[in-house]
Amino acid sequence: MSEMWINMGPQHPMTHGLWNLRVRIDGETVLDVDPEMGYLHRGIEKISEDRHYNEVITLMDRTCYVAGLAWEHLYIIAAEKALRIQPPERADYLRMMCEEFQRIGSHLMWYAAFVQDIGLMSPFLYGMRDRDLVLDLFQSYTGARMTYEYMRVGGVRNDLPPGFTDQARKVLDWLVPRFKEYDQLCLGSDIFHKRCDHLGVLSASDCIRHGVTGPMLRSAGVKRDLRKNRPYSLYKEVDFDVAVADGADVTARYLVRMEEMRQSVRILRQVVDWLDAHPGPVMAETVPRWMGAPYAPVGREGYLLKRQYPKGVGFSSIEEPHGEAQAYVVNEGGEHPYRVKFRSPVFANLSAARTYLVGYHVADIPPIMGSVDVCVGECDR
Amino acid sequence: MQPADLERALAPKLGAGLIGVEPFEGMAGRVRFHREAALDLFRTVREDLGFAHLSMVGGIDWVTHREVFYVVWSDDANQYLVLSTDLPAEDAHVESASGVWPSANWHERETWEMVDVTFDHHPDLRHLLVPDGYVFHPLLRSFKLHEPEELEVKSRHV
Amino acid sequence: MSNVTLYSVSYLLSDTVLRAIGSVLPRPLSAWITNADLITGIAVLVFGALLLAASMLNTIVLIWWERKLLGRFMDRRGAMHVGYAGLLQNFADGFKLFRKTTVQPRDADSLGFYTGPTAYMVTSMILFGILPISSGWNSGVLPLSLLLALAVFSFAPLFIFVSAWSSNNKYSLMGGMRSAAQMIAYEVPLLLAVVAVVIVAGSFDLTTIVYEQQNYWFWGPLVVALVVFFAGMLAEMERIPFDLPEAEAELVEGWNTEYGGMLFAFFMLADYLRALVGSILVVLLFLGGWTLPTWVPAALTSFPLAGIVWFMVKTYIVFGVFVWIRASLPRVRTDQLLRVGWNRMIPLSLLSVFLAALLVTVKCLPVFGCVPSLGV
Amino acid sequence: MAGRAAVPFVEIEALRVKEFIPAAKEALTALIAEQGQARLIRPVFNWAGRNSLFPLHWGLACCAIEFAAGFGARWDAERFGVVPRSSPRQCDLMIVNGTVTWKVAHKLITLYEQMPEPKWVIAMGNCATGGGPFRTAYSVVPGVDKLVPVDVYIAGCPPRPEAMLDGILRLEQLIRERKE
Repeated sequence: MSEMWINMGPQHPMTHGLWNLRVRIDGETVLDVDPEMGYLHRGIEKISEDRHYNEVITLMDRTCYVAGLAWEHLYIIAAEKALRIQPPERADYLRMMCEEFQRIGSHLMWYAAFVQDIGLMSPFLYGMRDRDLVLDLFQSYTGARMTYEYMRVGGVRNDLPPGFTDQARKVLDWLVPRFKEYDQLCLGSDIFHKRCDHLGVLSASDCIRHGVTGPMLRSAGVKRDLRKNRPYSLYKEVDFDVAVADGADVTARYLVRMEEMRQSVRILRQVVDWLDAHPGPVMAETVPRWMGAPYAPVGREGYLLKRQYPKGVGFSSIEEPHGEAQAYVVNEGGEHPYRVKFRSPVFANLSAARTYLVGYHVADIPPIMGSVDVCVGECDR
Repeated sequence: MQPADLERALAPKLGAGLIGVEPFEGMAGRVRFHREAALDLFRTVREDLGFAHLSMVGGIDWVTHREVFYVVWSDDANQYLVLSTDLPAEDAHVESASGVWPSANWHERETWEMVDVTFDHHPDLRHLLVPDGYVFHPLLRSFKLHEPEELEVKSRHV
Repeated sequence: MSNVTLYSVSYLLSDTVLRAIGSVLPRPLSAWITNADLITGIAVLVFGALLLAASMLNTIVLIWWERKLLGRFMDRRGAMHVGYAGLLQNFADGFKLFRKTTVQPRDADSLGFYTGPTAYMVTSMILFGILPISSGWNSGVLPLSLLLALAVFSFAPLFIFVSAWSSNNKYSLMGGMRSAAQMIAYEVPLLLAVVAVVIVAGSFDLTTIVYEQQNYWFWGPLVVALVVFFAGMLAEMERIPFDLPEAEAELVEGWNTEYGGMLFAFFMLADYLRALVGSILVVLLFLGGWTLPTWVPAALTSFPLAGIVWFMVKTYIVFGVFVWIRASLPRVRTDQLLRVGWNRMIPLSLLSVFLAALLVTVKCLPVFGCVPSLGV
Repeated sequence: MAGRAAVPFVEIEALRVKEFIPAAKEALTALIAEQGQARLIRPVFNWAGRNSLFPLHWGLACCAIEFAAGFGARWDAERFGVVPRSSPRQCDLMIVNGTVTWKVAHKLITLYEQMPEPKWVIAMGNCATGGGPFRTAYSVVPGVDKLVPVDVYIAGCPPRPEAMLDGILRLEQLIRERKE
């Protein structure tokens, strides 16, 4: 067979979203790839300029639909820096809990999608089943399964319902043995190792050259986790390890994500214990009522207090489940942010696609792209 | 690393190209420079100061002028740094950073199509997020979103 | 029971009906219609129709069985709202596909596009006429029925490739190429494993092979051959872990990407027909066909149609193992698959042939008959 | 009745071989239409069509995750015979599960046209129904019904999997009522 271009996408089982991977192949060997993005470009940065600070949170959930709370957290940190507001401690712990549960949820979703890419059918169902338990927890205090709108500038919307922490512990106790089962299903199989070892190798120097972060960078042996390196929120209060592997291949990424879920469970146990012991306010005192109101007031009168805030630029970066996300919020004193710019980890990870795809087989593309964990929503924004 | 340290390290290499280094919350500082010194600055920041990782490139339309900012981090110093330059709105172009940091490639494509800033010597300046042939630059302040009510009225007439 | 066969039933049917018609017709016509040749011909047609109906019904039940079993493996329930426990689900699918428009892509080769699936379906159905299901349900003594079955079985890559090529889709083409390569690679160990069985049984006739297993089932002495045959069948049936031609993750739906409507239904049916045939062959060659060990109480083996019932039970259990594998293993890559095929499977199958020859030469086969756990 | 049914058979002889198949098809269809379609065949096919809806397996945006969850262990849409297929040729149902942008609009139309008749479309979620929170955005199609005909709209942002199943069941009801 001579060389030819094939389009893997936008409707293709490999993509797990809406993007197009153009692949030049010779027989079954990949010669060149060209990711074509933008099929889900919804102009979130532009719409944010037209929205009030708290209204942007609505968009954040939809930016990355598998890690909505992490993106809320990202935006909130930047917005609070831009507006010079300090949230209460309990709110910070609640946000941390949200982010860690979201990390587990996102990684379970990744697991479900990834195993399908290598042809394992039933673990998809297992992953979705266990993810639903995490979503149930979210639902019990935010009211939604996926789009939460839980965090607010200056705190969080509401406190936990009674009995939540016990339920959370129950879910954590259920999850830990499940991780072992997942490992047995994947790592216990020789075929898995045959498929995934030494596949999609992206060395540490290549990662840094191409701006690749998150589990992909850590799978190459670089111990960089913003929660540890530059602790935001209250991550310096909790005790956990950074998951690292040194294969830089698909298996290593699998191991890193699995270990991250275990570490998240470890963090969550500490956070939940803290939340039990320390009741308190979840919204900063200095924030005017409209900022923390569960529903935006009707009409624009409520927004008049904006003038109290000085101009400023807020920058935040957090360790999102997919990697290192950054937000750059410019506050020009108006009721809307002047400019919001997000850095999506998936965007950078995908831009390096040529480096880790060329030279492998067509059949290797799904596992490699699965191990990258593509979330098109946050990539295209 | 403090803004003063940065200024001391950068000033001899860049000379007049460096406007100054401002403090920035949560970062090593914010380096403001003239676009003529862009490539020198990138090289110095990457090779001499060790900021090997470019996180993002973004553009802001300040109506009178446009700003392009680069966020870079260094693993050794465990620090972020913002590089920013102001470009005149009618002639917004700056040297591409993708020769120094390959990761700038897509970010610059996005900035080009969103804020209409041309990056000279960019290897592959195509549309990334909006369809090919799209003539608008959505993140300019002059580009207005339509109001929902407006659209409602329109569709009712259609 | 043993003298009532499927053919005798259909002969009786055709004989009765034709004679009844002949008795009311005027003289010259009645003589012509009760002619022995015509009765035989009609009997053969009835026989074929019965086989066809049985195979179709079996296939559809097999799909249901797979869906339910797969659902249970995946912690869910599978089809359950259409008919009792979802039994009518596949009929609904079939009727729906029958009604759908068949879209022929603009640049497709019309001859291959329609011939491919039809021929694939037909060759898969021929197999059913060859395989004996019980002492009564067979097409008589065919001295080389095993060889015929395997020969027909190996037509498939040709038709798959024809339909993949003619649908003018890159994914189909890649799927077709993979399919051809894979089936040809696994044909060889499959045949060698069968040779081991033939050496032990001393016959190419499937019925004889089953009767040779009266004392001991062949999976005991020929366990290596069974493993090779099973793996080869997995590859021939294109099921996980060897379902590369239809690998959903990279080749959208594999070689049937461009097929919809009835032609797609043909592919689905033929795939499951082949899966059924594969399971039947495993039962026939290694698990004693319709016979049961002698320690089984006579009440369980003497009721009417006991042979067919037990044969089907065995077949469905074997197919259940295929489904189990599908639910728990990842897919391998083409080059790995071919390497395993040529480098591992062929030596193993040669070994099994050697072992079979050794067993026959040193005359230690009856030993297996004395060990209760190995059959009888 | 008999007069209309008997039309094609004589003429078939005269037709060229090339035209035989469509003519025969027409004849058969005419025959079926006359004889038993209304009473026997139509209800059977209607029953079959509504009980085996194969949706197109694709994910546009947020709702795609809930779409996938609907096929997970807790909701298990396969109970109703809903099995996602990756190839549009084998689908009857397109569930538009997310925001449709102008960039993907023509691909969506292509996919819709690749699906064989009869086919249905479900607009899942607010984005597909009317643009949702991105209605004002420059790149978003305000409602997929601007591109393809939609049979059932599901509200929610995103709709829960139950809502998706309810939408599918409502589509089944719709097919039953239309008696197509």
